[in-house]
Amino acid sequence: MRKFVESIRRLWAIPEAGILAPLVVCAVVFQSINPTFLGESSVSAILRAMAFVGMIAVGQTWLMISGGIDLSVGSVAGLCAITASWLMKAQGWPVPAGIAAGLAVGAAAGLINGVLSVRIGIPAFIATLGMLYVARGLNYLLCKGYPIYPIPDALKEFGRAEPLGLSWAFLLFAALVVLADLCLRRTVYGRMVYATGGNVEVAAIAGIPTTRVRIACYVFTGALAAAAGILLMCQLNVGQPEIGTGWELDVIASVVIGGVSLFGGVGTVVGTFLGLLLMQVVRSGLVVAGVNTHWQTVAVGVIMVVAVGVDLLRRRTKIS
Amino acid sequence: MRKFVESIRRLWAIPEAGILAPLVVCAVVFQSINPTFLGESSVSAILRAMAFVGMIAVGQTWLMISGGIDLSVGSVAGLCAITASWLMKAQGWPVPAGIAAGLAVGAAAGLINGVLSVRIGIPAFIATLGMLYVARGLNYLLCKGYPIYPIPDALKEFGRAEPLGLSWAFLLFAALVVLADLCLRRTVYGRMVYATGGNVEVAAIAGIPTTRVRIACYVFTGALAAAAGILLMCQLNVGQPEIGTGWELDVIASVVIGGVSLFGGVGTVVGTFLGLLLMQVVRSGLVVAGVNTHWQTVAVGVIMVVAVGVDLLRRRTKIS
Amino acid sequence: FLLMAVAACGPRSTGTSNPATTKKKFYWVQGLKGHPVHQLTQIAFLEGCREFGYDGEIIGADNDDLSSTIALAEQALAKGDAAGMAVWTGNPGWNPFIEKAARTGLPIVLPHFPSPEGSVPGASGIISCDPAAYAAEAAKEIGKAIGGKGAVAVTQGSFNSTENLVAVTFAKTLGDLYPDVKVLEPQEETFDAPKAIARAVSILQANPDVVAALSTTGNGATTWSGAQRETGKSLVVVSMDYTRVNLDLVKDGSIHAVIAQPLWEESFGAAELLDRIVRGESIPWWTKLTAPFLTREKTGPYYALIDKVEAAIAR
Amino acid sequence: MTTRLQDAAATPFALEMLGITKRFPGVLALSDVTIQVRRRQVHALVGENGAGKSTLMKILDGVYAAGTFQGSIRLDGRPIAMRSPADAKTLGIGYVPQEITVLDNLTVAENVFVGAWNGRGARFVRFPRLFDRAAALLERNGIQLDPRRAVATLNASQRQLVMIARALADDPVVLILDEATACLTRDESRTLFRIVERLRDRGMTTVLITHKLAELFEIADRATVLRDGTVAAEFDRSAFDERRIVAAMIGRTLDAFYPTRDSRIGDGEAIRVERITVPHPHVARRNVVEDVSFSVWRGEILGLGGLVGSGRSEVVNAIYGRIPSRGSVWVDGRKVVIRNSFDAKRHGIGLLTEDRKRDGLLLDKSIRENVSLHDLRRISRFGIIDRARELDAARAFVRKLSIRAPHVETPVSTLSGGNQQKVVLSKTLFAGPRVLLLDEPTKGVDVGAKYEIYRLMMDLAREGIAQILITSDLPELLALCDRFLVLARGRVADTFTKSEASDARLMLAATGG
Ligand SMILES: Nc1ncnc2c1ncn2[C@@H]1O[C@H](COP(=O)(O)OP(=O)(O)OP(=O)(O)O)[C@@H](O)[C@H]1O
Ligand SMILES: Nc1ncnc2c1ncn2[C@@H]1O[C@H](COP(=O)(O)OP(=O)(O)OP(=O)(O)O)[C@@H](O)[C@H]1O
Ligand SMILES: [Mg+2]
Ligand SMILES: [Mg+2]
Repeated sequence: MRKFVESIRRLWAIPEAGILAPLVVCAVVFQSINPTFLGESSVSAILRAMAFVGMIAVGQTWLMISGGIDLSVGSVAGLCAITASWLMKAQGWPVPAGIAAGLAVGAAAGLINGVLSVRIGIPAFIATLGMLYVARGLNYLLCKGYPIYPIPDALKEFGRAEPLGLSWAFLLFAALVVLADLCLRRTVYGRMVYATGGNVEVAAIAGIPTTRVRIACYVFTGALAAAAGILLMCQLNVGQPEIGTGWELDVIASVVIGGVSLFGGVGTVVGTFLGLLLMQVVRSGLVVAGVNTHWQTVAVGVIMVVAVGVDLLRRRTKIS
Repeated sequence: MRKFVESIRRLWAIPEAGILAPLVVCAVVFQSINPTFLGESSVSAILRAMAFVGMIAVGQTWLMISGGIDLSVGSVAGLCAITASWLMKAQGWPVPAGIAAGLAVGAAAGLINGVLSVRIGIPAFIATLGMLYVARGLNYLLCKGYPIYPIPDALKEFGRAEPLGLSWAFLLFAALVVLADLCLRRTVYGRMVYATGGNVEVAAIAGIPTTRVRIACYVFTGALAAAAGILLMCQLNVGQPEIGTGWELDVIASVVIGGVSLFGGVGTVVGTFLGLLLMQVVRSGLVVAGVNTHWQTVAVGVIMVVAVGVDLLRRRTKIS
Repeated sequence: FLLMAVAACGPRSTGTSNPATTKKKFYWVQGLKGHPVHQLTQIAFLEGCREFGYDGEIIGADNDDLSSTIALAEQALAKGDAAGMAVWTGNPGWNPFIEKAARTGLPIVLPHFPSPEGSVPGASGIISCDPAAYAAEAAKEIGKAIGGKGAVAVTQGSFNSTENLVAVTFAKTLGDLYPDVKVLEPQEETFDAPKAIARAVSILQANPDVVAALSTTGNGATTWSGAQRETGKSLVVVSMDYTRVNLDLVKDGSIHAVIAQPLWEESFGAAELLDRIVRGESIPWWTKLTAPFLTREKTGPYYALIDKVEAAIAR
Repeated sequence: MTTRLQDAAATPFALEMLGITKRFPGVLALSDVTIQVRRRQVHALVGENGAGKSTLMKILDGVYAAGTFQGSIRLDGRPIAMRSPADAKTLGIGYVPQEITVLDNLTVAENVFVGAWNGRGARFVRFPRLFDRAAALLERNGIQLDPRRAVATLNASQRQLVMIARALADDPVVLILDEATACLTRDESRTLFRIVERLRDRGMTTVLITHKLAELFEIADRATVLRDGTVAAEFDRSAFDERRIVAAMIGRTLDAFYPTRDSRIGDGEAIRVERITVPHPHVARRNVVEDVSFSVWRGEILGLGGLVGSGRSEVVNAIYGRIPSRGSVWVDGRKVVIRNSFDAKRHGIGLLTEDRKRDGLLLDKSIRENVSLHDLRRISRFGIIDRARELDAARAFVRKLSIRAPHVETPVSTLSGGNQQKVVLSKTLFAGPRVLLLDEPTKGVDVGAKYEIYRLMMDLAREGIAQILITSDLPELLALCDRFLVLARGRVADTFTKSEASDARLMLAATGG
């Protein structure tokens, strides 16, 4: 018994425990209400649904740790999906070229965001909100609001494939999480990102090319938004102009729930992953538990706040 | 000539000039493209359209200067409109009681936001995003998605009245702007808001009741969101559950364009007013100028960024 | 009926002399302007305007916030060149705007959204199908397809009067006809595809006896075909809107049918109604159209219509 | 009641802190500390970095509320318990904290009277009156600042003056100065002491924390020495003796305050700057630094002298590429282009900034992560960080500079001010610069550690590293530097070698006489 208490206490000391605890509690509660909750197809649906917003959240994690923020991610994801599918369908580009172009558009949007906010000094909130509008406008200019359909068969196959019972999008996302987490924790580059977000002046004095680091995070986020948009397009089998609408708040919410500070310098990719998982578990769990659809909306809000509250509690108990 | 240059230079030194300049340029451009732009009915349409988001933006200005932020404003506006109309229609409450209840709900939502973020320490972004979901859920629980209609005739009359060729909503908003601006600049309370947003610890040491000041700003914003929702309900003559959807970004964009810092301590209500005006002039002007809808979206994004860029430029020019 | 619609695009009653007024513009006011279904209606309306000798103009914001679309519409009307206006709304929130515009003598027609006579002061009439009718038809068809047993899931894109009406009528009709069928409470589908699919999967998870699904929104086809793929279940799915994607899903058997709201007819018809009012004719309050239930065999002509719209958009 | 009042009047102590014990996780900051401060005295509190001085004063100011520590506090014999700094303020305790805390976006006047702009209870702020009152207060206390100026445009020492004015604005009964003189020049410190003396004569009691022992002799009536959270010794003015005080502080005797230079200046120019000019950040056509040229030889220490605001910090920041400037720089005989700090570091220049809170440290990060920041390449292989090497590096510096901390993983925000300063120094040295720009390197550092830093500077000089030193501690400047360059209003006023140097010459040049 004492050993158990001790191991609980030790778990509680892990930085990500604050978010893990509500996650486990939610999963257990939903499972006991409806034992099919942790069934295979349900779990795989949860994981698959995370992939798209999740990829962007990884980029946003880096970006927010470096001190930036990007509200245009959803809009850019939509633009890139449409650009890629439009090039392939209307312009007859081959698949790899179309995808590369889509990713390039995402990276370019990130670059513009970065230059505007870091070099020119326009608050990131406004620079990227501007980009949100610009990307959405361009998206609809390209496709006139009409879904681009059909997309090449190869992509359709790719989007429908179920490797390991999951999806390519999820596997790519999972690989990204591992890689991005390692990079952030272990590499010089990751350290530069933390330092830059912690205090730009201090980082600059240390000879860290802060401008480049910060802009790179924007580019990285833009490219990941593009990837998410294109992967969703493959899965839906159609270039939907609505792809990405409203993702910005979802992304930021997951990242913040996962422990990233809005002021930069703090957070981990694993935390973000847990934040994403929590949000998705809650969303699916409430349906499985048979909660009324409007109460679900209420519950999502409440659980979000409670989860962050638990994390706060953990950080406070550690100090005393 | 030299005098002219001199007076221009002096204008440029006013803090709000950075946003005034793009505003004037936009108005002149649209007017020259389409001379009906500054016609009476067009101007009054612009002013009227500003009132609702504008009221909330005034609250958000105070709140952001005090160091907070509220993402739930749109959702709370919707909830309060529905609560007030539901109480009056389904529960037969008299008009003043219904409206008072609606405002009270808004203030309560603000209070909860304030307590969660200021006292408990949950990041404002998450606390108010949670409230966004909760308010939206409650809204649909009340009305099940059906518009609440008709609303009492008195409100209908009120919503339709055109005092001074404008609307009561706009006049209330205008009065609010004047009052809130004066309070912020001139009263002890206003200066406390600046001090609290500038550096909470210093303000606390100076004996300013920072917790109370910060929570009050949340309550104020919540009540104004309620007022905006209820006024829009009067104008639309129906308790529309969609009222307020997506307002949060509009509100924050106007406030930031008007010169309020996301980190607190800086900004004015007049700045916010000009920010709102700029956004509305651009939106209306692009339509009047006959620009394609999607290009309008692009242009809104671009002008937003350029306006803030000009303001930056102003701040960088040195005094001579 | 569809043939009629396609035919309506060809030359028709040419006898109409130009209206006496100098105002020759019909406005089409519609929020969420870029929505593909809305675009289809816009093209139909513009075609109608051309047909009857008017300029058509589309007014609307990209979002579905009615105050911004109203602001835009007020500005357009301020130009003073309107001969008629069609307002795409079922929302009483528009009433003050409509009433005010009507006071200037402007003929106003409301396409698509049914509402009782007198509920929209100032409007001359509505033109639409009856959602209750197609909801009842969907109930009959689904009940038949599932053999009167099992549970049926219902998802709504959002909760608004029309979608609520469809969901309620559907549940009632199905319950009356097939008492053994359980109709689940409607769930919000949301407009984000991954979230919608995950939610549909969860519904299936929680209710293993679901054998059919009705979505009261056009995205439902993608949502429920995705959910079927992920769970490996096979359901009788009925969704809205005849987009090419949805027609293909019907054709390849992923979903059972889509309900074809007479979008083209009502939009084209709105221009016709306006023209009739301008020429002094009187029109009935509700010009009622039907909404065909498109199973695999019936999709053919709609591809032709889509081709036509796509060609128009490409222009 | 009357008897109690009489009792109160009978105690000779304005302030007593009795048996104070304060713990932080892993640290016993204060252990049973008792100090008694006589009325109308200036009581000095001295001790090594991390001895617990600031903690004791924070308790006195209510920053650590009653109940979070053990022991009692009496003011004029009456026990008091404070829940917040606001309570302390009401009781007449004025506190100038060690760290600079100002409201950047408000004016000087609003900062000075923060929270009570127009007296308590007023609803409106009448700015003209506020500015007049502030001007009067500043004038009375000999502080030269424009009350209308935004604090954001002030430099570190001017901010410090704003904080002092703020504490004085309330006519405190007890004034706490926690290293308030750390970044003031001797002139400014003297002005401050004149104010303190004047107020003392009117009944004010002062607690002064300082690492500049000379100030003890100048003004203190009594001194308490803290060591490792306990009272090590107490001295009356009559018993002041530098050696004994230092011995009580560091637990051993120090033979000299400044090490003697034991190496020769190398040959070869390490750095040369020519006609460096820094435009004013806000005013067109005005320069804060104008046409400053000099060179430093390998192993040489150049002292930059001047008053506050003379542009010394601007010179080194311009060389380091942190602020826009004109002029040219040669390093090791080669002309280099420095557009930003990255370039400066690449050319072997290192900078220690004057405001450690603003741009010295990653406050939330550990000592380890701060120390390694300046040369991540050294502790990594193929871009991957080698934890072991990083730890070794951090531990080496903790030992070398005797940084007092529970662990190298301790977040630097919990270190005492002086120990934070040592971390800043460590991280600057970790990059192995060949030219070192030191802007107030001993700010807030205790005597023992100061000596360590001086020794380190001498070691660096021996290794041939060129150093430029800015310090507001005049004796320190005179003792350490080989050559001097005095700035006055952004221009070179005088330049001379160690043999020609004197207090008087330096001050004369600085004041532009
Ligand atoms: N918030 C805190 N959490 C943990 N430890 C702390 C905290 N504040 C201070 N300490 C520790 O308490 C001890 C005393 O610190 P304090 O700041 O009082 O020293 P000081 O005498 O003022 O030193 P200096 O001369 O360097 O300013 C130090 O060991 C410090 O690390
Ligand atoms: N951010 C700023 N905005 C406006 N003026 C500034 C700013 N920073 C410095 N100055 C002005 O530039 C001049 C030089 O300041 P600097 O900090 O170089 O002085 P210094 O000699 O280093 O003094 P010290 O370091 O002792 O404070 C001063 O007049 C100062 O007021
Ligand atoms: Mg200290
Ligand atoms: Mg300086």
